[in-house]
Amino acid sequence: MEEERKDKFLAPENEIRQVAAPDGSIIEVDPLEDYFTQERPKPYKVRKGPVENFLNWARAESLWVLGFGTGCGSIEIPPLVTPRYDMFRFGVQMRATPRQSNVFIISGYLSVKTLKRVIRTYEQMPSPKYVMGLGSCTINGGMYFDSYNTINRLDHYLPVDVYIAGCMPRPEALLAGFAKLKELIKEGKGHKANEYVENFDWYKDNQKKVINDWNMPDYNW
Amino acid sequence: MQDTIKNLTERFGASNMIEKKPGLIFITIEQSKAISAVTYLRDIEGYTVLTLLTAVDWIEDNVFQLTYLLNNPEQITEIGLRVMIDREKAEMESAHHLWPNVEVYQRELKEMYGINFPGSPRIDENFILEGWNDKPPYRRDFDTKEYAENNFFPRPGRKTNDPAEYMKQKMYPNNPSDYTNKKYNPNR
Amino acid sequence: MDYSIQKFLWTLLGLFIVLNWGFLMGSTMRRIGARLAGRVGVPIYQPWIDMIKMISLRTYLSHGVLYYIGPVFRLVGGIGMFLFMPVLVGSEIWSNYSFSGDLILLLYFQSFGMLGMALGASESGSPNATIGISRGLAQFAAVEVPMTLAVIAIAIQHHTFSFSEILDAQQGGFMNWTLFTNPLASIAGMLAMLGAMSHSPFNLVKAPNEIPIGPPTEYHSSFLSVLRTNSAIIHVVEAALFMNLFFGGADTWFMYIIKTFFVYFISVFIGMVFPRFKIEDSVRWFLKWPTVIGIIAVLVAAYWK
Amino acid sequence: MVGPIYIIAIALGLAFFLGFFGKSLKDVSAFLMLAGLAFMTFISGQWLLAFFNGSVTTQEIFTAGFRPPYSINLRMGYEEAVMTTMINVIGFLGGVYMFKRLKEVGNSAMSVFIVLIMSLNVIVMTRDLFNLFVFVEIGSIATAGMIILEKNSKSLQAGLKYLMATGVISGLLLIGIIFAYYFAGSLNIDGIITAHVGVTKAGAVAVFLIIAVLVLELKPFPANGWGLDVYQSAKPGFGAIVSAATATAGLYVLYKVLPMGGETWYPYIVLIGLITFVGSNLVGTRQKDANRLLGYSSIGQIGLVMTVIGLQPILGSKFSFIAFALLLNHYLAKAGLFWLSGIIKKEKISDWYVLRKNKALLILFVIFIFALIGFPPFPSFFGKYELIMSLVSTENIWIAVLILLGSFAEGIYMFKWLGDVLKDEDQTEESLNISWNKFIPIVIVGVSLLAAGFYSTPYVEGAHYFYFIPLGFIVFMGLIDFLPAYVKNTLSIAGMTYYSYIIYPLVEGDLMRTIFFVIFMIGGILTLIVGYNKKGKREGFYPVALMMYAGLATILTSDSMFGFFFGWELMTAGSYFLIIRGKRSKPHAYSYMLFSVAGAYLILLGFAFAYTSAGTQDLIALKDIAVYTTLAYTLLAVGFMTKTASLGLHIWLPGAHGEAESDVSPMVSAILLKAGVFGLMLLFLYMGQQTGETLLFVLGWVGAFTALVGNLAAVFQEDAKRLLAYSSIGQLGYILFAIAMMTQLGWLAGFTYVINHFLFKAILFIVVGGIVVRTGTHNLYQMGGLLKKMPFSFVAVLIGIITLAGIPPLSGFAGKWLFYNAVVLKGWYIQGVIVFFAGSIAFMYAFKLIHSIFLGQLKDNHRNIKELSPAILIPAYILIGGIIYFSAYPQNVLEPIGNMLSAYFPATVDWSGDGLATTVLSYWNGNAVLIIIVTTFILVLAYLKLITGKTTKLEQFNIAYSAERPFRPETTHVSYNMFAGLNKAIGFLIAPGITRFWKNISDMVLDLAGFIRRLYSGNGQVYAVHIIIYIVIFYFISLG
Repeated sequence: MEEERKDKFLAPENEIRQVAAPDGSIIEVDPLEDYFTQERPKPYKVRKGPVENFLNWARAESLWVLGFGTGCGSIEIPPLVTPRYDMFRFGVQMRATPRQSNVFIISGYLSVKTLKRVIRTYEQMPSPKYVMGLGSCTINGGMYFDSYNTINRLDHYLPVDVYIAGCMPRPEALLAGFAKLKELIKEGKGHKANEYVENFDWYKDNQKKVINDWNMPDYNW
Repeated sequence: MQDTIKNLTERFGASNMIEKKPGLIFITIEQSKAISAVTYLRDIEGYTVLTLLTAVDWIEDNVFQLTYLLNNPEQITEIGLRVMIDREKAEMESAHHLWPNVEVYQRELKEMYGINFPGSPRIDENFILEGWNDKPPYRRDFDTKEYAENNFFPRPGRKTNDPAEYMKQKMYPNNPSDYTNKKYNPNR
Repeated sequence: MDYSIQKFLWTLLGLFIVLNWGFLMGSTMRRIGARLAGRVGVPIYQPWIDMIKMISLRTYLSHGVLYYIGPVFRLVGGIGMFLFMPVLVGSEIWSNYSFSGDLILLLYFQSFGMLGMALGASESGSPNATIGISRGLAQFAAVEVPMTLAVIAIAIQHHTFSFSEILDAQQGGFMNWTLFTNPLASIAGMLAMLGAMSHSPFNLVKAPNEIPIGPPTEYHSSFLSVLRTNSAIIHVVEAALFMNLFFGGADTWFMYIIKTFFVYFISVFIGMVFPRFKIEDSVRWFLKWPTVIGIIAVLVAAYWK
Repeated sequence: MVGPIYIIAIALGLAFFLGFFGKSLKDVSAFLMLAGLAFMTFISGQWLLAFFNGSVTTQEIFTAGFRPPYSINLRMGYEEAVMTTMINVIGFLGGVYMFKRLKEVGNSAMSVFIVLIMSLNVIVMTRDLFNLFVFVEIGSIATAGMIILEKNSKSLQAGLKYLMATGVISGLLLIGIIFAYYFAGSLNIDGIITAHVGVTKAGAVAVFLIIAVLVLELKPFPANGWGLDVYQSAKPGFGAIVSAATATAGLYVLYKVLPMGGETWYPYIVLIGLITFVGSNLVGTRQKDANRLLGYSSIGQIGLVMTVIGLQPILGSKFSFIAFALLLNHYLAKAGLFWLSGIIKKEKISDWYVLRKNKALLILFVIFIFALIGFPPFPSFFGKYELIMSLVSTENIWIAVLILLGSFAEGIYMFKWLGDVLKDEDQTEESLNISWNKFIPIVIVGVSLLAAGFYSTPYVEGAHYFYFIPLGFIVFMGLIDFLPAYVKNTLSIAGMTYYSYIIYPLVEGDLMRTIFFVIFMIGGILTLIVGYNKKGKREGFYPVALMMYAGLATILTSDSMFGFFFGWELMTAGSYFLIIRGKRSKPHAYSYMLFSVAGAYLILLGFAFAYTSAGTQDLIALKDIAVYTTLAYTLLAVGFMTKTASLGLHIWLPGAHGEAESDVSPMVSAILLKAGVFGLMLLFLYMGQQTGETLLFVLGWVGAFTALVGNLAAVFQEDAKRLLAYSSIGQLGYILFAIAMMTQLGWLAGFTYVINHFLFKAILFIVVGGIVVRTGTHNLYQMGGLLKKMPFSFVAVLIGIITLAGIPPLSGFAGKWLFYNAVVLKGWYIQGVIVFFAGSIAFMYAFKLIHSIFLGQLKDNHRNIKELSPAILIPAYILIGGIIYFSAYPQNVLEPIGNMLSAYFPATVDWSGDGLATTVLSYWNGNAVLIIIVTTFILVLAYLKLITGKTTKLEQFNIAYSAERPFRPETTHVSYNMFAGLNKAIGFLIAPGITRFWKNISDMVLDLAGFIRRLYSGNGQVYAVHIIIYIVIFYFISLG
């Protein structure tokens, strides 16, 4: 933490500041410490058995997708709610807030700047949660493989459940991706969120390697 | 238009006029006289709109070329003022007092080329990059591929093809010479 | 069996039916909406799955005590509205706890859940929640005007605030419904219902895409499941309220389901057709036409009394 | 017994001998002068005492051994004894006060001074017209001499103008005397009276001239520019003599001479007096110079006494008390104020804040001001009360109205002055130098005022020494003001508890009074407990707080109109001081006082109407007002509504309550406002449904709109306490509406609101006031997130707002339920809907309040804030106990009230044993609702607990924020302009139209005053012309 403090990228509003309380005493406020929970995430217990199978089925049949388009692929998501594709039949719905979403579609290239927001949002979603990488950009960088500003491999930063290849994959491919994801969840393999927590340090190292302007707690609850 | 060019040439020592098409002229001007020329164009000649401010990295000549593209809405004519500035000492007078939007262009140039505009508001703030820690990325001596490979965990096994060769093989796998045949390829 | 225990169990059964009917009605409406758009729509059992899914989530975050009990307030508000209103006409076992209060109690009890929800959502500190609440309260205040006018017109007409008496007066053929005996009050009341149901065009409170989901923006997993439970109940109960006031109530569960469905359908249908109002337009709208109609209704009722 | 002639002898002798004393013997001569004055006082005083004991009868003193009309005769009767004593006392005290100054100026000044006092004595005593003329001349010259002795250009000018004016006047007097002698053949006043000179046309001219001149001597408005200059430029010490002694003598002469003309002249004197009183006070409203302002006030007061003299035939037996009380009041208060002015030595009234450096002087100043405006317990209060009562009962309503108008105008500048003194920024370091010889006279007049008030009691019907018991305790609290706050707090609580115990038997049988007793007294004690929170001495707080409670108790316990009015004014005074203690309260306390004074005058008029028809001072008289029925009830209703801050009369409230100290706000909001409600309830009960049908209908609408506007304004407030203050306006609107319905249900609803508003508004103001102190800001948007720091306060506020919003199961709903029933049964549908709309709006500001303070984002500087102290929380939680009890067992409270009300209205609500309330329309079981909701709540909470695993505690920035992080708490807390949408839609309803209306009225008054003031050009000749014109106009009106 201390090293970060000396970091030249620390935002002014996150600097430690001294404030005069109404009674005249001076309070020291460290925004990153005081305003954010410092707790580290813990993996949840993965149970086995018919009850859990039933719950897995429910989790699979009710996929709530966060409405967050990260790249050009986000234009492929709106057709899903049109009559032609109609993802609602498969129990897939859109939500506007990460607190209520389970599926995060990384739709295409991911710039470093967006990656930071993606990490924050991902960490705010409740577990079990799933990540779908859309398009070749999330797999190996795609046509932006040599860009100074977009990451190459999504799975170094977030645990990815399903990749959908293509540049861009069409909405049908997305539906296929949902089907694959459902399959995985029903098989009891939908606990990548735990992987993220278990390999937390590795993920954080990777993330912090590209995000110099970190300015947030290690885990965004 | 011609009078304007004449005036620019006479008063500000502009040179090297290029007429791209009727109503679009590029002209080069010395760094020290650039801002006064821009002011002159805005206030006297009616070039009241700054269409854009951009830069080109002429690494071979060791200069940056700044282009102030000005538009005259009355005459529907445009003048591009080119200013060559030293690449080593990349600094230019700020023009934010003339148009408020110049401030944004200048922040972009500062971030992407490292050209400084002392006195321009918020010049040191991030423009689109957050926490950039390297050479300004639009400078031609910045190797973006190397940077990406060092930072972004390239996935191994990636292949690169020359598009021309690749297409030749894909489209005319039997007779590659067809590629040069006018009959099949009107471009040739 | 002791009477009070018996009463409790019957009420619990009624609540169970209403909850499931609420879920079913919700998904049916979504399917109807989907058909309007040329889609298939969600499976009919989707609300139950969503419910199980939410409970099966494994992250529980809390912003504080009030955040925790906010959904409880909300659900108590919904259940309370169910408890204080008789379900079926003239039925003792299905009268719930309506002996402890009448229409007035119900009108004010609406606020109970709203207040709890508002407090809980506000404690999360999310500005979106508070923006949603402030809009919701403004709209609620405006909706109350035609609603109150309609209720007063009915009270003048039947000379009572008691549900059972209002219902009794409407028995004996559909021509005795308030809808036909007091059409102006019914129009004012039904227009108010559009606001009370918070469907488009009056859904600026939740306004997804603008202030993500509004008040419940921070709620998730089990907390959200409680809120969902409430919204299933409250949609039925609100529909039942308007059914009792204007459509003669229901004497069997079958009629109850049919009538609440249609009442609810009206608001959904209008929501399908009209886009969202801004909050100031919404407030103005409620204080304009529905209020004028309501005032005329009251005057007419007072004249005929 | 020393004969009164010795007064003249001693004075003349001294004046003569002092001339021989050289400068070296100044001290001796000064002491001789004092001794002379003292002896003069002694002579008149012993006569007074003798008359008081009844041991002597009126004495005529004849000079030169002849009887009149052949010689001059002096008379020493009871009246003369009083007047001369007053003159001599003020002369002596003035001598003491000016001791050093007179010594500096020299023996001549002393001679002039003593001659002046002597001449005034003779003016009072003489019964001979020519002698009167001579001594009037001597007095004028002596006055001019005293002015000119100041030896600066201003006083020289003033003296010259004075001489010019008095020259013109005495010339006319001489002509009048010659005429009178010609027609009556006598110079003796009694002779002229018996000769009935005024009957003939020419004789009337003689009488006219004499009376006109004597009136002019009293400086009637507007021909009094010269007099004002005297007040302004004379030394304040001498101003006191002119204002107190000269005026006393002049008024007495007028009184003495008036019978010469017979009955016909009295109305003219009334007219002149009224014009002077109203006009002078009106012009005074623009005045900024302290001495000149006192001049205006003096002239006004003299005009008032002149009016009373003119009213002598009307007032009959009450004349002497009223005239004497008003004269004495003016005499003491004005002397005191002039002397204070001499100590302060500041011209501008806005510079008088230096008075605060000396607490004793400040208290004296306050006494003088309140005495002048006519607050209890000063003689003018008794005098004015009797005057108005008598005037109205003799059908002289317009005179009463004008007198009240003039008094109000006087209040305008007096309270402005008082506000400046109490609250203006202290800009100077200099301290007050007070020498004892200046201090003691002021103390004497101050104490005399109090004593005079006390001894006025037996002369007024309905007044009782009982009312002075709490005042005694207040004086005691004032004397121990140096003790620390907690000691005084304990003493106050003990005193109030004991007093409550004493007066409880008086209210015991009457349920309505008992309810208000609980609100006033128990509420008062609870709010006093909050005072333990304050550190230091809290100087001046306890006397005024107790004064307010004493007033409230008096209102509650009195059966007579006088007692009610006494308590009302006492409460107003106390609450004024409480309110003005706030940091930025000056303008708000000022407008509060003006509205209160105006309201009180309306109430007084209403009482007077009641007295007229019933002929008794008992409050029962309100029952059947036979004359001007509607007008009387309207006046009373509007008067009480100034306290309940109904729409149109509400503009004082937000500032007054919002800016008051943290524990004063609950006192004035939760408790004081109920006094107005109590008044209205009394009024309505006495008035009855039939009589006041139209009035009640209008009041119902007023109540509805008050509720709407008050609540709507509260929604858009950013200041926590102002929000609550506007909320009070709204809640009082409900109450007005409810009781205006005049049905049992309406009144039950009204009582429920009264009780609820008392409970929750006290809680909210206590807690929010504490939080405002803790957080150091009034602004809601600067608070936030305090829930985790102050959980107990939060619960208190939560209970408060649930009650406020009328959400079941708490007792607020009881009010709503009764309201619905009442509205539908009464048939006031549309008004009712407006009130219900206001209720939904109340929900909005309730949420805004609790959200902005306790929820949302905690601010940087509040991170270490502590929970409120137990001194604040304990009273709040006691009140919460009240709310919970009322919610759980509404029947226990409402059933007795219903039974009581069924004596007045047909019963419409039934209670079954288990808490079920039934009306023809509706039913409600508060007890059952509470049980059902609590049970459901517990079950649902258990269910949520069951399906929720272990939670992770989040901090304030751990929110889903569109993938960003919040910037700062300040930018993330939604509070400012929270209901922007509503504001756009219906915000125009609360455009400050009413504030603008009152502002325009006050501007108009001030402009009028400024316009009239142009008469005073400052030029001596012009003033002389004024006098001539005045006489001419007077002539044409009276004789032409």
